[in-house]
Amino acid sequence: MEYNLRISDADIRMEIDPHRENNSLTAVIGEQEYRVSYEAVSENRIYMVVDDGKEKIGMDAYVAQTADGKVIHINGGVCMVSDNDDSSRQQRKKNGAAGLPDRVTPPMPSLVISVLVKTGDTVEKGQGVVVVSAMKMETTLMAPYAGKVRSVNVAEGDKAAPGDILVDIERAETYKN
Amino acid sequence: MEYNLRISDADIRMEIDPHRENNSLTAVIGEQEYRVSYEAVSENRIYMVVDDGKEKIGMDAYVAQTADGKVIHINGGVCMVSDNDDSSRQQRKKNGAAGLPDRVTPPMPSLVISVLVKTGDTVEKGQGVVVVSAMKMETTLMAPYAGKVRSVNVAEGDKAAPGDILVDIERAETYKN
Amino acid sequence: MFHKILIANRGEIAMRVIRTCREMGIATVAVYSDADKKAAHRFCADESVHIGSSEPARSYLNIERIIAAAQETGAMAIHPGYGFLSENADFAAACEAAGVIFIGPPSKVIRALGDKTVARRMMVDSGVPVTPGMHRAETDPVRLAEAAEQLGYPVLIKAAGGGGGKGMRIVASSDQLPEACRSAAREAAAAFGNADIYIEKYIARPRHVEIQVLADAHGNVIHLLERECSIQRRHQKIIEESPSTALTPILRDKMGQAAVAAARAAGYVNAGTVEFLLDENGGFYFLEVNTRLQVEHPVTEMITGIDIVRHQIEIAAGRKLNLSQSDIAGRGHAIECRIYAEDPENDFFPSPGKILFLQEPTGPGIRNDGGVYSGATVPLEYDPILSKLIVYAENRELAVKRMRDALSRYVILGIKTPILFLMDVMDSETFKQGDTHTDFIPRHFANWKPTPVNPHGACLAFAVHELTGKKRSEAFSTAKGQFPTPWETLGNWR
Amino acid sequence: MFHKILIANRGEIAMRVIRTCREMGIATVAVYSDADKKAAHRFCADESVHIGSSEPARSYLNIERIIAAAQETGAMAIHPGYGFLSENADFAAACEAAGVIFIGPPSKVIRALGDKTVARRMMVDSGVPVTPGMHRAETDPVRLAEAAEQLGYPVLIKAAGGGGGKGMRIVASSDQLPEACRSAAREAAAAFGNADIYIEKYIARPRHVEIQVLADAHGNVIHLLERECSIQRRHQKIIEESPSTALTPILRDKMGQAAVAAARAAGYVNAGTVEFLLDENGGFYFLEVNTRLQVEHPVTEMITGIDIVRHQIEIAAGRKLNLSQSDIAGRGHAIECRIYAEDPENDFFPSPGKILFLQEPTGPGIRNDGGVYSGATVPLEYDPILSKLIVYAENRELAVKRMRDALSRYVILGIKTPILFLMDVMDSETFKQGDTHTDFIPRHFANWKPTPVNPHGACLAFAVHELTGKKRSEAFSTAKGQFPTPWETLGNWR
Repeated sequence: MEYNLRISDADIRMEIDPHRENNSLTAVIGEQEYRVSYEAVSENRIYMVVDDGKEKIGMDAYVAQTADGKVIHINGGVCMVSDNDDSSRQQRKKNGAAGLPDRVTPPMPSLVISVLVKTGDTVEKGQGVVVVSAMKMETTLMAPYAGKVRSVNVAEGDKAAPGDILVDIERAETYKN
Repeated sequence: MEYNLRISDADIRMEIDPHRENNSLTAVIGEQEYRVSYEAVSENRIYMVVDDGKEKIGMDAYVAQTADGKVIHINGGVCMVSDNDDSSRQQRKKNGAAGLPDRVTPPMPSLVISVLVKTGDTVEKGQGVVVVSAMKMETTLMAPYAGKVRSVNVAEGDKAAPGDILVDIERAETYKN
Repeated sequence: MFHKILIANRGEIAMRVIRTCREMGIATVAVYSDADKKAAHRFCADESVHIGSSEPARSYLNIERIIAAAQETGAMAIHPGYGFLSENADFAAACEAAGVIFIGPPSKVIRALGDKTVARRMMVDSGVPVTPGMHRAETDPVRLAEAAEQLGYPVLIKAAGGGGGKGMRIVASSDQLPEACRSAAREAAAAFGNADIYIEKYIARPRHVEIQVLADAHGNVIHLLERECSIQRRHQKIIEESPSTALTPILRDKMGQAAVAAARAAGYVNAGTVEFLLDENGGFYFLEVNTRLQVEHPVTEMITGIDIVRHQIEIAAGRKLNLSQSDIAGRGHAIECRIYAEDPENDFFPSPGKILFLQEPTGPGIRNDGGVYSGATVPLEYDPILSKLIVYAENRELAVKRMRDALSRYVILGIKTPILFLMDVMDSETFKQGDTHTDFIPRHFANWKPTPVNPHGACLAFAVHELTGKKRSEAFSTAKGQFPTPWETLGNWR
Repeated sequence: MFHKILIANRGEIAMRVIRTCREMGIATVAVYSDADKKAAHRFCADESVHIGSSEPARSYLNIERIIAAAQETGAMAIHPGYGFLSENADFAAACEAAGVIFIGPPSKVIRALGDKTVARRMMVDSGVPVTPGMHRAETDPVRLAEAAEQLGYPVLIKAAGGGGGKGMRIVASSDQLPEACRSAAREAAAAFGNADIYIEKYIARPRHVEIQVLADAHGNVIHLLERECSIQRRHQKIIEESPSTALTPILRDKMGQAAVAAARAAGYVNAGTVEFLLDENGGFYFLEVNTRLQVEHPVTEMITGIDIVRHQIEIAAGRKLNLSQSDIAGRGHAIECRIYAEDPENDFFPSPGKILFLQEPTGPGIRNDGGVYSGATVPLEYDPILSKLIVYAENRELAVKRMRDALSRYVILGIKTPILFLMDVMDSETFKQGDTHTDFIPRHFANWKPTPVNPHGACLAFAVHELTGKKRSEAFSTAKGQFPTPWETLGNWR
């Protein structure tokens, strides 16, 4: 069977042939072939012996399933591995991609401490527009690009969640047109 | 709802009235009434605040389900609590009660090291009849009562499991009749 | 001795204090907010009292409610931990008024030392060197600007009401000053209920070295050597150790004596910490006295073998210190790493959420003061510390290696933590050489990114987890949708 | 230094050794039998090699297979742990012959000291006091009976081939001697591959006090103070501590010097332990030398701050000891409790099985050297040790309290353990007073039964677990059978 996985920013194609009867599988990733024998130690832990043809390495891996994929801790390192073929995840990712990068939104649920701009203001890229506080730490959210403030959607003391657009900015390029 | 529970050698009747909507229940055990609020912390852990009308005590309890009931670790102590109304458990208990107490059987899977008696021997209560070894420790199994050896069912080097009757002894009282 | 103590805190420090109380045979009362109904500290106390909603002001900072909880449960004393009300003189005074023992210094000592400008004047008077700067808090922007000009930029804005990096701002030039002052004052007000700020000369590349002191009510004051706490992010310590690589025996002695003198000058009672900045020439400057148990106290416990919390409780109960300065000797080397729910790739921004899986390292020389469990949720409302990992070894080199290995065995899935970052610090030559200054992270680890793990290993683990996890295999069949046959036979068909 | 070490053991001690190797940057190879496919020690090594079926003789005692595994994986050295092949001179000799470093003394030293009768003669020659008894092993029942008569009953049968209580029998009268000799010889043969036994005078109410020594290959020998190991069940230690309550500084010094003299007399190299019996008048008698790492070594590590395994590896690599006797000082007090899968209500009989849930205590002064996990199965075939819980505190009184509390927080569900028994020992006046002799358990804790827990609390926990556990509620509905409606509504109907 085939997997199309994503780790950090890399897409990885993996072909596997499982032999459940003796807790092993063979896998091909890129040009490399692996023979893997494994033990499911507990719900969140698997132990693998990975043979790449040159040596056999023991890998003690801890895995937790999340909505975005599996978080994997392996020999001291941690990464997120997601399945590009998982359609529900792709949908979420698409929605996210459409909304997030060019809006002013907090990275976590926050309290608005002060709003530094008002509708109609011209802002530079990187200029602070809203100060939010979360877990007793203040952070200034900045303008992702130069432009003109189309609307301010929050006031001091409001609660804001990730994805909420606190300040809507019209890109300078668009504005100049 | 009503429970008929068994802890150690005591039978305990408990009436409970659950209020799931706010994680609480009231319980009556004997003459004592309790108000309990609780949190299910994880699959094996619950936290209860138990109010007996005089004081409110926090109880941090760890619970695991076994075939015989629940093993419960509570504030440093451990006990087995079983449900007398659980018919499958009762059946097991009955079978056990019929066979175990007056037979020579090892407490755990063992290897027979030597057999100290033969068919027809007269034995005293407490006399060693079979030596078994388990986990590198030797133990001598003793005659549960005085009597005459009806049959020896194992030989040196055999493996034996709990419940296996290694030596069948006819009770002295019966014999004398 | 007290029969029962209320711990006016949460998380790892509440659990730390409860452990010593249990060993002393003292019953414990935990307090908790709505957000902490399922917090670990609640479960390990003998009793727990709900004290309000999740906002700190309505629960852990609610003085009346906490004192009432002590009185309702018959607790004779309150241990405040660190943070929250631990350095709040009004709270200590309220305890005194209510006849509940506050496990810490007298309220008037907290008040005097808590106002950093008063403390600075007190130290000047007793001959302890302080950094150049304002000796009074100020709100007038004009006067603040004048003071900054006079000291010369860069300057440091500090909160008069408390430490921990809250309300602190480095200001490089005059145009940044007004917004920095406003923001610092707001943060100080939120953290300490006191918006007062003042300005000090900013000392470049200092080390942050502090001395632990213990003082009883009978006039005995000793120090328990130093802690090196230079490595900080968002002005908050993240790695602490003892001994400091920067101290000679002579300097250690001088700083220890200065700390004892400072404690005596303040009429100090209970455990406290005198913080100093140490410049590159061995000059040291009084920074502040932390009138409470410090987050990093385990480092001192590991090298001296002393349980500081036990001594705090005994001192509060009026007992004489059963230690004298000559009983105190450090042995070996200890390092602490703070494990927060935070994202080291994103300026250590807090990363609360649910801990899907937790496995803490154990073994020789390893101590983990934890406050969470597998399945626990790290709430948004509080300082997101999860635990402190502390190691002890025969010397610094071995302690660094031990910490590196313990970190690699610390598994926390579901939220971000600085564990990989801390591993890289332990691996770095600068840290190994003990070259630790307060600019350590921006200087050596700016824009740090984790080294990618073996991606093929991770892919294989993904595959095995799919194969062996029942829930996952179901999810997988649904997602693929084209094979309604049992998963078990799927592998052979492709 | 070695690049890779194979650990010829399992369970907690394999994990203990692996941890130090990891810190030293040495790669590790675990070995495992069929029964140990899912054993914890396998997972924490860099590599693991399957060495045979579950019976020890076909795996952990299979010398050829283990040496082959080292050679196949390129391991330069083998650490034997304790038990299994750790005191097997043939194994050490086979390692020497194969060019693999055995981390322990030379085979000829093991052979000399391993034959307890040879060791006794060696000590007599070098002036170390020994207990009266046979100086040669014997198989002839008549001669054994004669020796016993001559010494006077009670006598002690001991295995010449090894310790740990295996093959040991106290014999009260001559009629019990023949069967006791046969059974001891069989047990000795199974445990050590050597059926030789001998007889000593049985010393009543002794204490068991041992001295840890370290010796390098360059003639340097030091001792790391004593361990008090008197509390035993089935002739095996269960609680160990340091310092011993029975030693004065002068006696400590005398015994330490005797241990160093014994090690020198034997040409000892690496870590070893000289065991003594101490009678009530301060007289001490050589018992044996354990030519390996002891189960209870952490007690010494806690009070001296030294990593004994690291020194073992460095000594095996030919390095000089970087410690001298004057560097060694004990501080505070340490206690170890061995946590076995065993039933304290049934003569501590092994109780293997599946660990349904495990939670180990953590916190200040607590070390847990564990070898299992939640869900692990404790196999029938091996010594059922699960872990060792070790505490450190400023003094003995505080260490006892710390151990008591740590035990109460140690949760192991599914198999029997001595935890409740150990808690009762910590609570007992006799233990608190340090009145610890080898008859401690039969004298003070015969027919011990656990104090029943609060039964109402347990019933309430049962009810809450039923209410909140999905699986249990299903099982419950099935068992009752009369209400096919969803469990959620059941409560209101009764």
